[in-house]
Amino acid sequence: MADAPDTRPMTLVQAVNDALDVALSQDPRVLLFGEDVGMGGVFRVSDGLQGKHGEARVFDTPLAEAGIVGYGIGLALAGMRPVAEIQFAGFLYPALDQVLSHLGRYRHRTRGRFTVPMVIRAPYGGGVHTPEQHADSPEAVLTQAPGVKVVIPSDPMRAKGLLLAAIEDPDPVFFLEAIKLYRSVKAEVPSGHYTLELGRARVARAGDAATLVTYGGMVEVCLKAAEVAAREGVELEVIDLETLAPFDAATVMASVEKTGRAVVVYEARKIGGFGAEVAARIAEETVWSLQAPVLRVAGWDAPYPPFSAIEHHYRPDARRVLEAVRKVLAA
Amino acid sequence: MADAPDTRPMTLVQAVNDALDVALSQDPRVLLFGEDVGMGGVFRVSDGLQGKHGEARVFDTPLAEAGIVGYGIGLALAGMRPVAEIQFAGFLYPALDQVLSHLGRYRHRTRGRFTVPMVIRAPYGGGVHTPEQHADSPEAVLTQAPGVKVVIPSDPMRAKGLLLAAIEDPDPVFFLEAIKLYRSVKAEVPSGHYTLELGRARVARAGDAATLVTYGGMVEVCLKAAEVAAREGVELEVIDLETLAPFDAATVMASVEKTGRAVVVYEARKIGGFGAEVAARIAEETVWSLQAPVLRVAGWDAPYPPFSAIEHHYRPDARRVLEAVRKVLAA
Amino acid sequence: MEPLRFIAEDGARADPFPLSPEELTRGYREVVRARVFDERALTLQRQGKLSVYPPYKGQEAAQVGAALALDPGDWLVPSYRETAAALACGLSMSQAILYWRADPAGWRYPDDLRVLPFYIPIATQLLHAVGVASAGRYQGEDWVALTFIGDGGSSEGDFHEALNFAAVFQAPMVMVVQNNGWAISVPTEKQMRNPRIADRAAGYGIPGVVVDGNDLAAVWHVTREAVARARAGEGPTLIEAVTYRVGPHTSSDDPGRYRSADAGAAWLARDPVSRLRAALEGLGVWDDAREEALRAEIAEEFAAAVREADAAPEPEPQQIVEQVFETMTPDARAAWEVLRRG
Amino acid sequence: MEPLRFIAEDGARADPFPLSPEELTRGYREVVRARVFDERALTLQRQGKLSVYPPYKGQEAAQVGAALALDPGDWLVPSYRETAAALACGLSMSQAILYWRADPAGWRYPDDLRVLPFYIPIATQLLHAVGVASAGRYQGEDWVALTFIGDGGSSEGDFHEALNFAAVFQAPMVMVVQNNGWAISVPTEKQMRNPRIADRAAGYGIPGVVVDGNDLAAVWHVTREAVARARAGEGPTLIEAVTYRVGPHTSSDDPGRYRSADAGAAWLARDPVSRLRAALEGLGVWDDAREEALRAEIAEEFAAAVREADAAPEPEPQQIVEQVFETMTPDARAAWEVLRRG
Ligand SMILES: Cc1ncc(C[n+]2csc(CCOP(=O)(O)OP(=O)(O)O)c2C)c(N)n1
Ligand SMILES: Cc1ncc(C[n+]2csc(CCOP(=O)(O)OP(=O)(O)O)c2C)c(N)n1
Ligand SMILES: [Mg+2]
Ligand SMILES: [Mg+2]
Repeated sequence: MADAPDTRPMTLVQAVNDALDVALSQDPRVLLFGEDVGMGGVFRVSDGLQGKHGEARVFDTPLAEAGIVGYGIGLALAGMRPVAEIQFAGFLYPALDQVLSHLGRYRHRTRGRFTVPMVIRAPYGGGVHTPEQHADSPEAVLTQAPGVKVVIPSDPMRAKGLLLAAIEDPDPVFFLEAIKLYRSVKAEVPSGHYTLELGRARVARAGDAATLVTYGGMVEVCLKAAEVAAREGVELEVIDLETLAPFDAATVMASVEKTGRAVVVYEARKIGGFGAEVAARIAEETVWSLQAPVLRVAGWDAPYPPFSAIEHHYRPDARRVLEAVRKVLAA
Repeated sequence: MADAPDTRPMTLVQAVNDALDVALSQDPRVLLFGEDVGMGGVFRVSDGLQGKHGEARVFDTPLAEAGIVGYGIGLALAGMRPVAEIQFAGFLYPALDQVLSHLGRYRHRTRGRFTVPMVIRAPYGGGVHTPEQHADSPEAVLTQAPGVKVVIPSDPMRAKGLLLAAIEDPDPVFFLEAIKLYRSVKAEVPSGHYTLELGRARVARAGDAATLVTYGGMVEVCLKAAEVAAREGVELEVIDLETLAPFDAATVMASVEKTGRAVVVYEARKIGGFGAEVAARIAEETVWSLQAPVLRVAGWDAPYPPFSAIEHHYRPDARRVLEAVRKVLAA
Repeated sequence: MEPLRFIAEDGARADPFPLSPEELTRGYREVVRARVFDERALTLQRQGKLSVYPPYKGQEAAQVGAALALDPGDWLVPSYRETAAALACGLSMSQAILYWRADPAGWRYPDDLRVLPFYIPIATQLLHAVGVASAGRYQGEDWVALTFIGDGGSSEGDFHEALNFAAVFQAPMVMVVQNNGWAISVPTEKQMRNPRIADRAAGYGIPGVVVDGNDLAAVWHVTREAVARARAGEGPTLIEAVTYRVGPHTSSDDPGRYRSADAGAAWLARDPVSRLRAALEGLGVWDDAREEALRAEIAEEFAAAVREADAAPEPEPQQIVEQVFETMTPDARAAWEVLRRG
Repeated sequence: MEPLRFIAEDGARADPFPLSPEELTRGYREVVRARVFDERALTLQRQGKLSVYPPYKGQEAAQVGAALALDPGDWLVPSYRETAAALACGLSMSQAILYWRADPAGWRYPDDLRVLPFYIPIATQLLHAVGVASAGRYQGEDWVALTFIGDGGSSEGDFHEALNFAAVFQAPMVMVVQNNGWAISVPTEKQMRNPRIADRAAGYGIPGVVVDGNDLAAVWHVTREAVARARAGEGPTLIEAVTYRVGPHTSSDDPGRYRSADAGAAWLARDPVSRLRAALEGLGVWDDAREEALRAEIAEEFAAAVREADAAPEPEPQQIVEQVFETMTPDARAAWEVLRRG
């Protein structure tokens, strides 16, 4: 994994910045652009990169998300490795035509003649009192685009390695970064170049009582729940999907076969969220191992509320996760 | 249901046309518009309506789907009952920003002050050798918009009643019409005004061996499979969801509790399709009744193929449904 | 096209002048009210009593001037930046405070107010404005819809689609582009090659006007003409109001990261408030006493608004799942129970 | 702006004339080739040997004239209507036949052909063209991207975003709008209030040109100039080619539903093929014998292309799940096995 053993403590923002810096340094085909990216972006993810790599390679675009994605697709078709930023995942909706019509279809429709090795990064999710729509978690829409990978890291070290892998991937990758994690954790991150394999879920914590399947900003929530449970002698296994598409069903099934109980945790609205696919897979592939219903802890049947004072009731927390755990343990 | 007992044999196209005619006749707030709608639309769904109701109420728009939906939202906010047509469901992607950002959020964000009683109709699905993207089935994306109803009729009589209910509904409704069914069936349709309740699944065929959960263009496929199975003495229950959002879980659960076996059938890509939500619900609510894994028969892990000669291998048929049935019966 | 202007930076009035002294006084009142609200709202935000707040300092005349051109019954379709326009159209200060407090009570406007909520997803409001504008015709109403967008937002596809729909349907809509020089950190020159946004009107076959957005008289005048045309069935107008975003993009933004502190210095000379005051003084209808009275009155209005806002009931968790559909779904109902129990 | 024209409807040439007799002859060749392909393709479709086919009769000069202005190494980014342009850029007739047969073999173009596949979702190609155009700069290449769109497609938001991106980044791109009077059944007047699409260029700060799209010399000339500007780093150009869609929208369309049979009658006088032939004859470089030879040669090219296309291997069901990702997912692999077994 690491051909560079030095590490430094970094936030997720810094780790992503570092990954972008490494990618820009080692591959002249890499370009970085989006709204306000030149000055570092609204979260400072691209801080310093325009100064270091020049305005030709790190640049602002006009305020137009379809434009950003469509322009990137064109760059990628003609040999570049574009890395586009959408300022908030809730603002990629204007770009969904480009995503659903082209991003993942190009290799398929041209039978491999043309490909789109492009990365689209976007902060997503709630928990930090952003304005309306800034807290959306639209990953399930993205997983519906065949030919598009969807990656959501849960910590700085993994964010860097996954992002570098995404940029080097021959296919388009959506890379979503939980806003809640941007500065809340600092962790050791290897310097220099390294990649982590896409398409693999990982066991973030081993246990045998029940499996929590989750990703992104909910991993820390699930780990916290697991800690609380452990104090009561209940060892929960936490699976961090990391890559939602292609979905690593095998790792999830292996865990559920072992524990017999599964709770899927995500902060998007429950109905139609990616957790539905996870639960459906469990019902399909490992129903015989189940000793309890497959529960989902997720957003309620409403938009992420634009109402600051009560928004924290929407996003799952350890308490809600533990309630579901208690239910599957009691079953 | 019917305050008008006369019936006439109609195709689905004619039934939708009739519903639109009734709605335009009885409510001056109803407007009908979209690309080529004036001359009757590419499927003749609006044939004759501009002539009868005038160019002010039935009209062409410029070629811009975000425009069509956004314009309709504005009309609805200010007191009208717009019925917009998107020429093919695969072309509503440019409008997804309006759908996901506004269509279903308006009532919520204004706490009921402003509402969007709008209907968006679009033909969807494959099976008739249309060009690329014309055969897409994007219903699962739509079900991810809280506050938006998603209705998919499976026969002419129901199409008319459901469409009239959709137009009279106080909330926005996406109304998808399976292209494959447009002219393939003729059935008796009551004349005049009648509505069918939204939000209710229906038992399209009763049985006890296993439940097929499906909707839209796949209903006839499942009914055909059920007929074949019946010849072998296996009685399948076919649930036609009709309304995907809000999802009538109760009807599905009641059936699965009875049969103990479920196969979910839809023509969208399997991963992330609406059938994932159905299967996940079963795993959550009625897992104890299950005597077999919950299988899904759906599109493969690829875009609907633009390749005419082989496209019929993508869309589920009775043979594939029966294979899955055999599996759940053998379990 | 050069921006139309009726009040020079020193307050000198052009002749002929489009507003009566009473109108100018009324405009000044609203502009000062807007300025005071904005400054105090930013302070409230710093005190943790508002959520994220987008100030509009320097753009008061562009917003108020356009809003005053509306008649009762007309519609306002704003972006997030237009609190000044909304206040001028009748949104109460307490409602505006609750709105920016992100309190559910703030998001339900009074039933008789034809003001849509502030729009977060850029440029999406423009299409709604076209629809709202057209809707009047079918109901025997001659209302006009006024909508706003920024220079940055003019790059979105919705901007184009809205202007084209408005032109094709001859919708009674007026679109004001507040060209304030910046889209967060991106200066206008990097957003477009021809920074004269009004030049785009010709392509759509509609009138395009460029106006000094810091001159209330000019903005009011051109908008009034555009509204009159719209009401007369002569279709939409695109107005570019040239102004400047003096403050941060929002309360979360630090402009020091991307523009020098004196970037706005030139603006000071063009401040819409002081310029208007000078004009009023030139007319002999304004003096320090009147100013003091006005300021006192507005200060009291704001203080009362804060009191009223603070007296609003505590938001309740179950409000999250209310009003998704007219009739609650079983899932929402179940969630409502859970949330209410806490 | 009046459309630029060099060949009158009767074939008379303007003086000065921008093309050499050799160029004009080459252009005629390609135009006739395009016409023959189109007519025979429509026949193939009627025989059930093509899937849905969008004919371009009457628009040959607009497409071929623009395509001929490209150099080797340049890119073509077409909509679904531009088979003529693609043929002129080197797409073989057999590949085009297989493409419109919706046969997988037709969708994989040769590796050295810088032609993107025909675009179905309207206007989406324009943004790709801007990106493709910009990509050359980073690779030390001076390629230009030529893209096409219809009058109808000019209403989409992507049209606006693409022109703005191209202008801001000064991308070496040329956009040709084929204003053929119709978007399926909707006439241009109902799509836009100002039907002179080239007027929109000014708003973006780029050159806009309108040209008689049925005059090969004019289209070739203005595109050649635009390509030269683009290659010299002077940015994009918007060209409006005024033409007419003589046939149905596609093989599935019945224009009798929405326009009178003689709607295209006036067009006959402006037919790009006969007009060009008259010009060549006027130059004394063309006669019946040459015409016959050309027609025979193209007939044989088409016949050979059909033979070649018919000899392509049968598509196999498992191709449905191939090439979704470079590496097959486990799900796709499983589906591949199922489909292969049949
Ligand atoms: C669709 C969308 N994309 C991005 C954003 C994030 N964003 C909010 S304001 C803004 C800049 C807007 O600039 P401008 O239109 O000039 O308006 P101003 O802020 O100057 O009033 C951006 C990029 C958003 N809210 N919506
Ligand atoms: C996004 C999208 N919306 C709708 C369609 C359906 N459609 C195909 S062609 C067409 C009309 C296009 O007209 P125009 O742009 O003038 O091109 P022309 O057909 O005249 O070449 C429409 C509405 C589509 N393919 N893509
Ligand atoms: Mg601005
Ligand atoms: Mg056209």
